[in-house]
Amino acid sequence: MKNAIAFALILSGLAAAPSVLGMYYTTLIIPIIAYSIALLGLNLLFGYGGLLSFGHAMFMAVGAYASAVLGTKLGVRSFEVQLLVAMLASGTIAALIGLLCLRYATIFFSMLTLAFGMIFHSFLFKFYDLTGGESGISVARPSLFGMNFTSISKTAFLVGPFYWYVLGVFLAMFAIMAVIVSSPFGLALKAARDNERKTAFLGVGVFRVRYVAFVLSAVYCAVGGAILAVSIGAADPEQSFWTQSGNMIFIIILGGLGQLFGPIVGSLSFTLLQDALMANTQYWRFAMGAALALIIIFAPRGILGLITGLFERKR
Amino acid sequence: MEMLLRAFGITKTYGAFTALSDISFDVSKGEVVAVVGPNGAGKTTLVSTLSGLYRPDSGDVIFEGRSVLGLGPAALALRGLARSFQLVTVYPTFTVEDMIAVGAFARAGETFRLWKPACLYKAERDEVREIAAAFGLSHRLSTPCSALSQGEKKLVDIASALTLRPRLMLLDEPTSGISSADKHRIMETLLDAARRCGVESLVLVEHDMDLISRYATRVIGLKAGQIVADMRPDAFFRDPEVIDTLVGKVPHHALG
Amino acid sequence: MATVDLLFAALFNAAVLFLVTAGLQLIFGVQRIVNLTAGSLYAFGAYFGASVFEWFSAQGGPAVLLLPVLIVAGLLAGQVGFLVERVLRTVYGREEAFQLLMTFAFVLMFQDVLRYVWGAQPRLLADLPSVYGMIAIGAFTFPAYNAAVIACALLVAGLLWWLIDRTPLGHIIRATAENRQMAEALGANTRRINMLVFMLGSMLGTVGGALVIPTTAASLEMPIALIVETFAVVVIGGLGSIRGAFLGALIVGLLRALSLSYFPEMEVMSIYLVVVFVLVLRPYGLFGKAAA
Amino acid sequence: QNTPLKIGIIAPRAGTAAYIGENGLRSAEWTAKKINEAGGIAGRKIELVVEEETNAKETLERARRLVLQEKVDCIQGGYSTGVTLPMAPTLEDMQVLTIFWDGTTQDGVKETMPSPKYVFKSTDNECEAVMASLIAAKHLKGQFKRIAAISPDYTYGRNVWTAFKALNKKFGIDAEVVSEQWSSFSQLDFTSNVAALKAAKPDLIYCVLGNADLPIFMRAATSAGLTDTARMVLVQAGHQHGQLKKPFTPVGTLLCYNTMYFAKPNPSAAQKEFVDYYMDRFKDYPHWECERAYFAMNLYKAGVEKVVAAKGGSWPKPEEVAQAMEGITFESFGGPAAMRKDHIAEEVFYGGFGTHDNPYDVSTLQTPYSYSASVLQKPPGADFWGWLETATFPV
Amino acid sequence: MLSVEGVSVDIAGAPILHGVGLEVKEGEIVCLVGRNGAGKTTLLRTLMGQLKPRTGEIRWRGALISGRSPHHIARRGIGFSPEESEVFASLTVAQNIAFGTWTRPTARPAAERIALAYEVFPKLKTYMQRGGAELSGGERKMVSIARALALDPDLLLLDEPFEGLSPAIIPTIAAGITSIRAAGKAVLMAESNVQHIPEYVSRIHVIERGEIVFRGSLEAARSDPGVRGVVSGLA
Ligand SMILES: Nc1ncnc2c1ncn2[C@@H]1O[C@H](COP(=O)(O)OP(=O)(O)OP(=O)(O)O)[C@@H](O)[C@H]1O
Ligand SMILES: Nc1ncnc2c1ncn2[C@@H]1O[C@H](COP(=O)(O)OP(=O)(O)OP(=O)(O)O)[C@@H](O)[C@H]1O
Ligand SMILES: [Mg+2]
Ligand SMILES: [Mg+2]
Repeated sequence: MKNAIAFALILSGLAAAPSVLGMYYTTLIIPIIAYSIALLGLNLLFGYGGLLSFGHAMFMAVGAYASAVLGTKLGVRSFEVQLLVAMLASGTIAALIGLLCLRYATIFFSMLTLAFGMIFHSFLFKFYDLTGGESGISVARPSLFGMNFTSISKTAFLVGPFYWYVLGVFLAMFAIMAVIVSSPFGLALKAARDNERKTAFLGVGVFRVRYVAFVLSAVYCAVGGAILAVSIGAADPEQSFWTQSGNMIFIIILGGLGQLFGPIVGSLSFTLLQDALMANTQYWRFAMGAALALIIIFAPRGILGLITGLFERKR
Repeated sequence: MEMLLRAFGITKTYGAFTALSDISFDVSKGEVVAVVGPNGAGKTTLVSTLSGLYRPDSGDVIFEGRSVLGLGPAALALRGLARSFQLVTVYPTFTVEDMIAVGAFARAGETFRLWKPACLYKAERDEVREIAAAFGLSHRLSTPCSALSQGEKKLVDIASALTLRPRLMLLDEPTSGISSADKHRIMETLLDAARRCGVESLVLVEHDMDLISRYATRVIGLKAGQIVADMRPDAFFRDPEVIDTLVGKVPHHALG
Repeated sequence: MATVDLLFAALFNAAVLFLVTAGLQLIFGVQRIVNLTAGSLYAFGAYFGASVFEWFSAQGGPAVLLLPVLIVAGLLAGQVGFLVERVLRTVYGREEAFQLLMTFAFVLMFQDVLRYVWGAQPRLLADLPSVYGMIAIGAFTFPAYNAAVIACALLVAGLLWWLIDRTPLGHIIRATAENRQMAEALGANTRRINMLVFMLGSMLGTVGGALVIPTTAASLEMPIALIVETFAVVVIGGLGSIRGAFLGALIVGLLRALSLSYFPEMEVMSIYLVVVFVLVLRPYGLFGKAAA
Repeated sequence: QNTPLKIGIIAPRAGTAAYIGENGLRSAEWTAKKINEAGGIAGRKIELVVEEETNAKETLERARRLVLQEKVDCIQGGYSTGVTLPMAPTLEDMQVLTIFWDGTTQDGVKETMPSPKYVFKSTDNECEAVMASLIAAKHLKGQFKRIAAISPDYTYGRNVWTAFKALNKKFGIDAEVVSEQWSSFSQLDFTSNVAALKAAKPDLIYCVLGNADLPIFMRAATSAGLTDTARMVLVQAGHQHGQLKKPFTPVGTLLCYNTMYFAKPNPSAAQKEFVDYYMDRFKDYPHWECERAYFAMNLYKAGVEKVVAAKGGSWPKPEEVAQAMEGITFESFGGPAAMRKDHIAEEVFYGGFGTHDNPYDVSTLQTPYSYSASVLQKPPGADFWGWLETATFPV
Repeated sequence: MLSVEGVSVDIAGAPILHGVGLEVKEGEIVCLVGRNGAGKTTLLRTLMGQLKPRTGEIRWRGALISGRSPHHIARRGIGFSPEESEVFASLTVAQNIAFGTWTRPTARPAAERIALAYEVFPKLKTYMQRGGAELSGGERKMVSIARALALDPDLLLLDEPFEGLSPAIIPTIAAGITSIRAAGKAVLMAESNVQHIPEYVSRIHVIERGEIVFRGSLEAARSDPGVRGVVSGLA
């Protein structure tokens, strides 16, 4: 119930954004939503499953490149098709490397995902005929439900039809994730996080549960990546560099690990924080690092934890 | 009597050290088998081998007519063989209700149902309540496991395994760390709940002779990886030689 | 002769990698913290070493003292580990993810600190390797300085192995890593031990950075670029194992040298492919142990 | 109008490209100060709003902020093609005057916007490499038989190496490729590469390194004796000429300085003033990105003032300025510079053979050769590879 | 030797111990008896400095030790064997046992201290080189107690020392504890299992819901109805 109210609040906030916030902040919200979608997936894996991946930027990049290759190189403009292919491609890659990575749960899993992420990164560099090398590929404006929107400017497209489209996708993906984490599957995933051996003896195929979570998280990341690519207008290899994966984890922690609203709260605060810092100091990295350190020390449950903590204290 | 589990010729080594050598026995329906023996005799190793956690170097374990080797804990649990560990294992972040539910969903084959919230499964929820009630945990359903006392943790631990409706349960020192005042109550609760949940046989590792004499129907004595005794409790306690090698002097109740 | 050249290059490469990785391994092996700042500390050591030696030369210090001056500079630079540890200490009790992230926060901060102090221009020491001249063996020659760095790496490897595997202090350190509370209850001053280890690990990184400055340049991309390569070494060798770092560095160094001359296209990827290969066969690396 | 003109600058400040961004920024600030001292652009002072160039996503957001929040009149900057590529269509779409300092690799420009209206690109990045080939063909023909290459593994490196081989063939130079080294980005240790190169025994090494890796490589190459047997062609020497110290930059190394050579004999007054200022203030030798920033700022100034002079009175619209900028020619640091009708800049490139005969601690050019981009750059609409084959070069 | 006065302890905001008072004198063996969750472990961890008391004082040989860090307390001569043994998995049995000799040098030579530990648990000698992770539950317990002994403490805190130990070995340990006492050392052990309370204890303290409800000798305890209630689970 509380969740439903919070979600309604966030949704109405996002729906009101284009008319309340200026153009600029509205364009900022698209990457925020894109990250939220991707992080819904990563949160499933890391927050609920306890598996810290240091390579998930790779799956966002897969989404971005799927959209770029389809739209720019193959002329498939339909965003629905692009999303579908992105999800399939990412899911397939995850299904393959998941077989290797998921044999371990602790720091070794992190290292393996990092290694695969970097292999993918160097793949993007090497096969420049396909991927455009270090400059990446530009992403053409997609069509939405078969409509082409060529008459309006790119910004108008982004804050107009694309915004609503993305909001719709987010709504759907969020609802699906809300169900997943509260399903028996979500329970089993968390159980495996808390005690792997015990969970196996409760008849749960721990590997399979984690495997499904891994593939799902990759699919979510691909959707986020494809949306992000449209708002940037390009897919570039930097999106798959390990520091990007680090940022993704940063955002989840910032929002609140293993909490359904963590991703949206995290990416909102992260983007706004970074925006404010970048506009005000050239040493914004230092400030971001300091902010991260402070959050880790003083708000281990992230901003959501702070908020709920306030509520609880009031009562 | 119907045979449930048969182990034969089991040898298990850790490197150069042989923890179990050529162990054979079977467990029939309705038995409560106590495994006793000095520390390091191989009791935990035996339980782990029977429950598919370790693979023996030689020998085989047949459960319900099929070999358990290579099956893995999860599949074995679903086939009706459950176990508990020497140290209590609860999920610190779970409520008692959720913890017990994990096994119920697994047994019902619903672990991979991603599209329906867990709270909507009425049958499983009822079952969880029923089992919790059998363990006297009804008032604890929404308590986080981390806030339970040691004894309650033990109960939740075992209750969660019972949702699998196992035919055979292996319990590794179910009462260690439980205060003497609560031991009998817990043991009785446990046996009663197990019977109600359809458990046909129990194998338990135990050091407490008092409990064994009261509840076991059979005693297997293990020493240095070998079975040195396999008899009914009354015979066991009447055999000074066996008692001496396995238990030493039975201590008496200092406050009794 | 060509192969001798190549082999020597690979060894030097491995020595440098080892120095950085050893610090990372020490800290991981003991504190179970994957220290992402290893790269930053390395870069810091390099910048600091360059500045100290420039200052030393400006005071009229003789160039022959290059090696000792750099080592001292590296040791001094390692003191920054003190600061890092003070902050890191606040999350010792928490899950490893938080500790990893804390070091990530430091990576972010270090980037700007380095730029603030040293600016954007890469720093390098001109023509210093030739201070020690060349060693000639038969037809082939190599810089004596590089040989000195290799020797330093070997020395460090030996000392570390001895410290961790053979001394009571090493055992106490390992026990602390595993169960801080219990070690403490047995009289180990774990605060001091954690600090000691972290400082030691940091110093290995900064000394490594300072030692290689005569053969490389300190630059802003150093921290981020290096950490990935370091991870390759660590993963191949096994997390937390000094022996693993040693072997891993050797493998990566050799691999790089070989792929450079035989299939240059695959240079970068070959390293990661080996990483994956090793992990498939030996998940915890060649010398790694499963986390307890 | 008395409000200041807002000019957004986008430049890298961290990581590999930080040094380049720093050069551009310093020059942009100096140029703006100079223009303001002389009365501004058509009477309006300039105010710079600086944003950092990082990855494509963030940089695009920064650019949007400049346009939508800061409401800048013009955006200048941009270094890496990966960033300018998505930026160009976005800014074109937002109808913002944009002048890129850099970021124009062949593969990148091929696909972006055939005829932009508001966006102006820099000279093709490959110009300096074509120049290197021309100088080599002219002065070194016959002196090399075995060539090797070392480059970071990226499009630019592969392109210019391919171009070098193609031009060699075109000029009848028959050289065997004995080794190709593709280093990783920001590689910090080159002993293995040097060893591999040494083993291949080349007599000319075509080196496309340009960041901190260039001096590192050169120092390793020198100390291993590689430079004794092979002549070095440093295509991107201009990136790091301040670090190409004499001990490891042998006389005779072919150095390409891109569009600015700080020690140019008889420099223009502006260059002299700037170089003196720069060397005095920052204790460093300015490089080509300084010229690019200077060029961009003055191009904008010239465009605005041209319309204002023609129209008088009201402040010109961006599209009017854009139109006026097409075809403008003026004196930049390095010499006459122009903006082509197809929005690609034309500047002068410098290169030559190194000498130690100078008052600096770094190598400079014995005889600076200069080439206009009109010679080094494909004509409007042409394909780079096709043009390489058909064009006639002054060799 | 050890005196505890009015100690109250909270865990995570919840009060667990309420004004606990206790004394252990030289050469005494004191047993703390109580049911699960009564607060025995909490009290021992507080004595060890792992938990900080909210109120009250803990004195060791007259000096205030409440609030000091655990390593400090250990070095002053208090050895601890926790409930879950907590044997170091990354060290061998021998290294586990030698641990205290590295952190706390005493007048007694290290070899002698180690030898004493093995004397109490001779079985451990056979797997000195085995890793801590490779032990059975009971073996861990033995290592844990032996390790505390080798610290050469003046007071031993043993949390459920007989848990998981086979009855066969209990007489050996009892003999060991008696010999410790003979050397002038004191023992404070926590027990939840009355069958494990040795005959030779000097005094017992019964703890219930964080409060000491009985202090006295075994004989007195036997006839105390309150104690009998706790023991038989009727309290
Ligand atoms: N992983 C291992 N490697 C080597 N030896 C092991 C390993 N695990 C157990 N052992 C040894 O095998 C023997 C049997 O161990 P096991 O845990 O089965 O004993 P147990 O009968 O359960 O004893 P306890 O009553 O003390 O729990 C012990 O001597 C133990 O040291
Ligand atoms: N981390 C914790 N959070 C909340 N409550 C706790 C925590 N640790 C212990 N408690 C509570 O403190 C009380 C005392 O626990 P303690 O472990 O001291 O009992 P004990 O007497 O040692 O019991 P046992 O015989 O089971 O070991 C128990 O009710 C327990 O639930
Ligand atoms: Mg056992
Ligand atoms: Mg206790």
